Amino acid sequence: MSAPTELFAAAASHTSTGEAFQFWVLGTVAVIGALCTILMKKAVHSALCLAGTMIILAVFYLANGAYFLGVVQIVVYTGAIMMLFLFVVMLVGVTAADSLKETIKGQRWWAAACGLGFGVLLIAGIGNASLKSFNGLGQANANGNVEGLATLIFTKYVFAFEITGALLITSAVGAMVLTHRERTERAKTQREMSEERVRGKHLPPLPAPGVYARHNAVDIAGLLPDGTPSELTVNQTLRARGQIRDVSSEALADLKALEQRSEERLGRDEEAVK
Amino acid sequence: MDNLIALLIAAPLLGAAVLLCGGRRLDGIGHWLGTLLAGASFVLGAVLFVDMLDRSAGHRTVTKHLFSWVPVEGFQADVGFQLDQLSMTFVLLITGVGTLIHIYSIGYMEHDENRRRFFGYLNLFLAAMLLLVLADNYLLLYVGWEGVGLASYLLIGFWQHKPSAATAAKKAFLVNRVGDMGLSIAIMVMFTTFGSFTFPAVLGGADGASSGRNTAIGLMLLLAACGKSAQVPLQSWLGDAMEGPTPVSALIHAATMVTAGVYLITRSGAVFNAVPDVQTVVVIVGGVTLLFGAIVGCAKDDIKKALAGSTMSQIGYMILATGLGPIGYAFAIMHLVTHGFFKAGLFLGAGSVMHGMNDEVDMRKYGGLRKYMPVTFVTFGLGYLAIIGFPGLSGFFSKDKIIEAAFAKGGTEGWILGAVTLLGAAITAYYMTRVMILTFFGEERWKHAKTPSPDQPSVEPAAETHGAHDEPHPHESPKSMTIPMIVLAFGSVFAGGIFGIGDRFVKWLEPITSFSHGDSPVGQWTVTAATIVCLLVGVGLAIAQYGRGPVPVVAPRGSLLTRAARRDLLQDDFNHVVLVRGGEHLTRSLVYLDHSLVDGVVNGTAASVGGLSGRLRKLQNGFARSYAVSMFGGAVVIIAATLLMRAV
Amino acid sequence: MNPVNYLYLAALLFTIGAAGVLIRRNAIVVFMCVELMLNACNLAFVCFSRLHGNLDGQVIAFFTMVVAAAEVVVGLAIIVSLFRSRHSASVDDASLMKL
Amino acid sequence: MSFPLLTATAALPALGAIATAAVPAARRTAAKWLALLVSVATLALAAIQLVRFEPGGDRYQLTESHAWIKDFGVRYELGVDGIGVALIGLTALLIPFIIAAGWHDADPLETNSSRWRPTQGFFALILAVEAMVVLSFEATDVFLFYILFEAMLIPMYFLIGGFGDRAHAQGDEAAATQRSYAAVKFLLYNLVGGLIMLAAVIGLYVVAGSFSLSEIAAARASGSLHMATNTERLLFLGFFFAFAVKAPLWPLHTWLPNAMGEATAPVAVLITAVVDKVGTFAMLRFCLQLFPEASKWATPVIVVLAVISIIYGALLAVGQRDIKRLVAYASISHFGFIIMGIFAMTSQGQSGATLYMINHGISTAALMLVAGFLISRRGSRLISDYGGVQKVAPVLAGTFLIGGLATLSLPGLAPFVSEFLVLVGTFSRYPVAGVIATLGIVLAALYVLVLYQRTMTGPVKAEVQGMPDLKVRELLVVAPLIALLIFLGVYPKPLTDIVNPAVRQTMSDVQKKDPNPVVEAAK
Repeated sequence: MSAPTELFAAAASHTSTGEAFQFWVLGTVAVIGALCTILMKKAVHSALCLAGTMIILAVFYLANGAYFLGVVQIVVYTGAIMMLFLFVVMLVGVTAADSLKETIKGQRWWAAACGLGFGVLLIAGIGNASLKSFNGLGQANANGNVEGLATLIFTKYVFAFEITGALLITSAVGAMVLTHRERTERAKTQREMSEERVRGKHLPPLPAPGVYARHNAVDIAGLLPDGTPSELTVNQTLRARGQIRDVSSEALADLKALEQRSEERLGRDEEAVK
Repeated sequence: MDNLIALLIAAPLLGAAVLLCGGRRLDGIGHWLGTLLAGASFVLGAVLFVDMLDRSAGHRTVTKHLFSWVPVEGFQADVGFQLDQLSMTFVLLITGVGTLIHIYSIGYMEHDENRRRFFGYLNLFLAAMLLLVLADNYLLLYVGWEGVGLASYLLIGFWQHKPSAATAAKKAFLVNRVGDMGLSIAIMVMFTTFGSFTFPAVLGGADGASSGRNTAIGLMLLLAACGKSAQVPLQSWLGDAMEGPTPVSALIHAATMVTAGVYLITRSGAVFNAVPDVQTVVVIVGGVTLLFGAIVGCAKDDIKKALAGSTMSQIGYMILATGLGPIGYAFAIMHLVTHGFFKAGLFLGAGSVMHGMNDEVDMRKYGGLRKYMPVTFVTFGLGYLAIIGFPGLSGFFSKDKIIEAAFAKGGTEGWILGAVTLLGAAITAYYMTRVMILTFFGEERWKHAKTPSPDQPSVEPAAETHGAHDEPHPHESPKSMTIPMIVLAFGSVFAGGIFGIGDRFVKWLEPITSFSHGDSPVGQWTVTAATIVCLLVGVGLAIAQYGRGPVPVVAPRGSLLTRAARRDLLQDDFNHVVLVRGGEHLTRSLVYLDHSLVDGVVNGTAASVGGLSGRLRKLQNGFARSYAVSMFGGAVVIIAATLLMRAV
Repeated sequence: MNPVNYLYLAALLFTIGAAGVLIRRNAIVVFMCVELMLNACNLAFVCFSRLHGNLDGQVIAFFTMVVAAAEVVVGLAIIVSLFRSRHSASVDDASLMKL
Repeated sequence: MSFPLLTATAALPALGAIATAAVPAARRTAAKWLALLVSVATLALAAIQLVRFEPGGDRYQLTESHAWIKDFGVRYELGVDGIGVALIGLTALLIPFIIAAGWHDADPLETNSSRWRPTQGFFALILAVEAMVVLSFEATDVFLFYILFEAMLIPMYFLIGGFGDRAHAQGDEAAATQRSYAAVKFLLYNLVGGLIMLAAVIGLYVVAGSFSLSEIAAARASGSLHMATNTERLLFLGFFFAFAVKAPLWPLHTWLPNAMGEATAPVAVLITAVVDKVGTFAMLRFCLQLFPEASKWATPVIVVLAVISIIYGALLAVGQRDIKRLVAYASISHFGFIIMGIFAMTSQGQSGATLYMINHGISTAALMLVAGFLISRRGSRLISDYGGVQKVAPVLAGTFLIGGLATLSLPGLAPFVSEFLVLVGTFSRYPVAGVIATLGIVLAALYVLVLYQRTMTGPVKAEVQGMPDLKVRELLVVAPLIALLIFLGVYPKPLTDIVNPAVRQTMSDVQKKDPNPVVEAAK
């Protein structure tokens, strides 16, 4: 945190060295985090990198005298929103890695060109503006940052604030409407379910997944005696997601190779013994 | 008194309005009403005439300003009338002959179910014609000018169910419109030259205007006169106009409307006097038409078309006379009046003959009718003698004067013109004698002709059929038809004498047209003698050709000239090939071009825009990320632009 | 150091986020990139607040966070329902807007 | 504040349109009567305007002015000069006749389809067009005018595309295709024109900083607003293009025959007699007032185009086989006269052009409406399908002939006065153009008389036999128009008195004087 003298200065042109140090170190990390966000193949990794960047931003908020926002950033953004992201990622499939190969012709080049141009323009614009000195928040934060914000929010920005409330409610309702699925039939009672179970095809528990001991993963179907995989052995959710690993040919081939190798080794061993 | 002038026009106009809007309930009295109003107009004219005679020669002109018609900055058109000696002459001729023909039509159109409409049109014609001669400015004259054209159109096409009549009406109107174009251009030139188009402004200012402008005005007025008066090269409509009912031919296409061109040139005399070159053109047009009409008249077998040729030729005389300048105007008008009498009489006679002959118009199927139609024969005969210029009858006085004036032109021109007019007189005598012989003398060829000839398709109007078609029963016409004929015959006989003896007519008109005695290289009596000789030669030739032997019912092939003359000297063929055919090709190709080229260019633009948008559509590939790129790119461009603007 | 550097950082992060939106196909990641852009803006606002010496910038940043929260809720809901119907979270698969 | 008469004149038909559209489906006749009543009431308001207008008074009278879009200086500014008030009178006059003539044109074909309400829509659209046209004649704010100029395309589009000739097999697929083609063509042509005009309107705002006609004109006159020559020319062209499409001037005319051919006769009248007049009116009001220098610069070319329009339109009319298309091409020829008169830059030409707009409206209405009655009887638009109608329906033929004679500018009927004024006005400045245009009167006679001859005269065709003559309703539509044609032909002074001062103003705007007569000048 900067020294009180600086905070109260009417106009200053430099921050403390500590803040500068902090900026350069954490800023670098933030940029790397941002880059990782867009370059990681897996959504989970992206989310984690983003969360890191956000925490760093929270630190920067604090450094800039926005104490309330800094805390909110951590609590609301990193704590709530990013977790929501992670939740959805889980729902969609954690392990699914995206292909980063571009499919739309010229998209990447255009994106690069626009991004580069945009960045250059922004930076040029900022550089062009004469922002040699700054006022600092000493006076504004004199009665405490939160109180200052509260005064503004509930006086000058009260309408915007109210409208944001309406927006939040609307979005909550909207999210419910979007994800809600209308039930078209009555929920089954436990009795009906058990009866169904008894009268259905599979009275015993469903077969477990996996073939042989080394392949007991949940996403690999178990093999029937004739060597074909059984869909029943895999969880419904995975089946719906299409995340079943096909073992029929691959696994069998592996198996064959394994047996062959072990035989060879055994044979060699026998030879050696001999 | 001058309020009567407006009333003069209002009477027939009222008749036209009542008769045309009145509907069927006026059918019973329509013809009486029409005739009454025409008569009223004549009475008013006569009252005005008497009033005019009371005043001295210099103060006879009466003007009446009615109301301001089109007042626009710098352009002042009024409805106003000018009644002077020239207009007076016309008023009396128009209303007089007009009333007679109204009476005649009562009988002639008796069986036509649309008689009321016919009288409405006749009244409309009278009103328009009176407006033409009474107007005190050219624009109002133009209204009358087109008004008579309309009336003529309606009356020629009165039997509209006959395609030939409808076509003839359209043709008449169109050819007239070409002339009207001339008149309207003339008025425009007048306006730009004099800033006005009233008679005083134009005629008084003509001396001060450049000869180029006077020439333009003169030539355009001549074009107008050619259209209305059926002069070469716009004469082709008059022959076809005979499709109309005969009273119409008598009134409009012989006595009054077709002479409007003569009126126009006489009225605009000051302009023509200022440019002798244009006068020469006028003379040439008159001379050519004179011979043209006469030759055509010789070859036609249709009695009305022969008379139409004659009309053309006689108007040629008048136009020629007007082209001679002040020396000729009075004689032109005098011939116009006498011609009005005898030609109307001749047409009415022809109508009477047709009335008695089941509407047969081919003279080759007449013959020997003098026994059956004595009144018609006598009146027609008097008209005949008048037109050929038989000494003592009206045609003699007027035509002889014109021939004299032609000689008086002087020099080579004078001799040529004199020769042409004399030749015309001879031919006139020839073809009129031919008409006379074929119709009233010789054997009764109609007794053999049971069916209408093939070249006259039998689409006779139902209303005009009197009895069975197979055998005509020539008979004299009813009183309502013969009385007008008799009156006109009186006119044909005596009018010339009344006008000509003592130069009464010339003096009467002198304040308007001025008059100059020319120096004729040949003596007055020599000319008269030469005229009579020519006349006798023409009559003799005709008698020699038609009077001695039987006349074939089917026309012989004839010489080349005869065949050409039958076809109006190929003028129609020329028109057909050049104007009609060419026009058809032009419009057809334009219709095609409009569709393919003009529309095509626009459609082509549309198609190329379509192609471009088709290509642009590929940008809309549906991938949200592509759209995001374009948005982002747009943002970049906007920021760049903003920064640039700042920098600048 | 001048606090303007924060602005440079914000610009950089924003650009990275924007590029991510354009490059990635996974809707969730795209969404994260949008969040990154919003955060970059917030950083800029906070910095402006400091430069100008008043709290308005922070208020705006606060509102941005609220809006971002609302947006995330709705957006993730859309992704979930999209995933349910198409078994995919790729934005390219939802290209029904073309003819 | 005095009663806003101008707003009322436009608002009444607008409200009437809404009310008509709201009439329940079953009360079709009530909707018709309501529309007729509203249009007659509008006519009364227009008549009050004419009475309260003082010819010798201010240039714009009965003005109203309210702020509208403050940020761009757009105002709701109304005012009429002599030309505007006369054209409002024409519009208000014609609409009742159009409504009465189209009385049965939009009856639904199946009586049982109770939910479909074409009748209400038809009459509501006509009233909507009236409201917009009237307001566009009143607008003295360029932006307001532009909006109306464009907005009137929408109801017109539906009128053309939605309602064809009943007799022409409404259910026919091919006819429907033709109709929608015509409607789209109409819309596209005019939209392109409007688009270019929009660019010019914006450009004008950038240059002048105001949309108010009177402000800009005053600034130009006082010299405080100077436009670079090229700027003025470009802006002029932008405005002129839009008006030339609407007017329509050769070679931008091709939408008119399609639109008039496919629309019902009353709608065709609405197009050519009312809506197209906005184009020529706007040339007088906006092109000449806002860009006098550029107008003078463009005059020779425009006069040449106008002469081409005259001759070309007439020649194509001669070649048509379809009655309505023939009238459309005749209208193109007449619009050539109007434009020529406007740009001849003489008092006679401009007075004539203004009178021509009114007279052409009445005469085309008379001819086209009678043609519509004829077509509805036989169910064909082809000239060759008729013949001998005069024999069976003499009144119809008579009114048709009078309409035709008015079209060919017969003296004694109203169009003659205006046509002659235009010709004289043009001739005094451009003699060659004047003479060539005079050829147009011969061609006009040709196409009118050929049309009359082929349809009305000759032997009665079998299909025409038993064709009923005009009914009372139809006669009531045509007779007043004919009476008006005759009255204005004989006594046009009331009109010229109103128009002359406005023309004088326009002439002083463009700083042109009439050429002096040669002889007087010599003296």
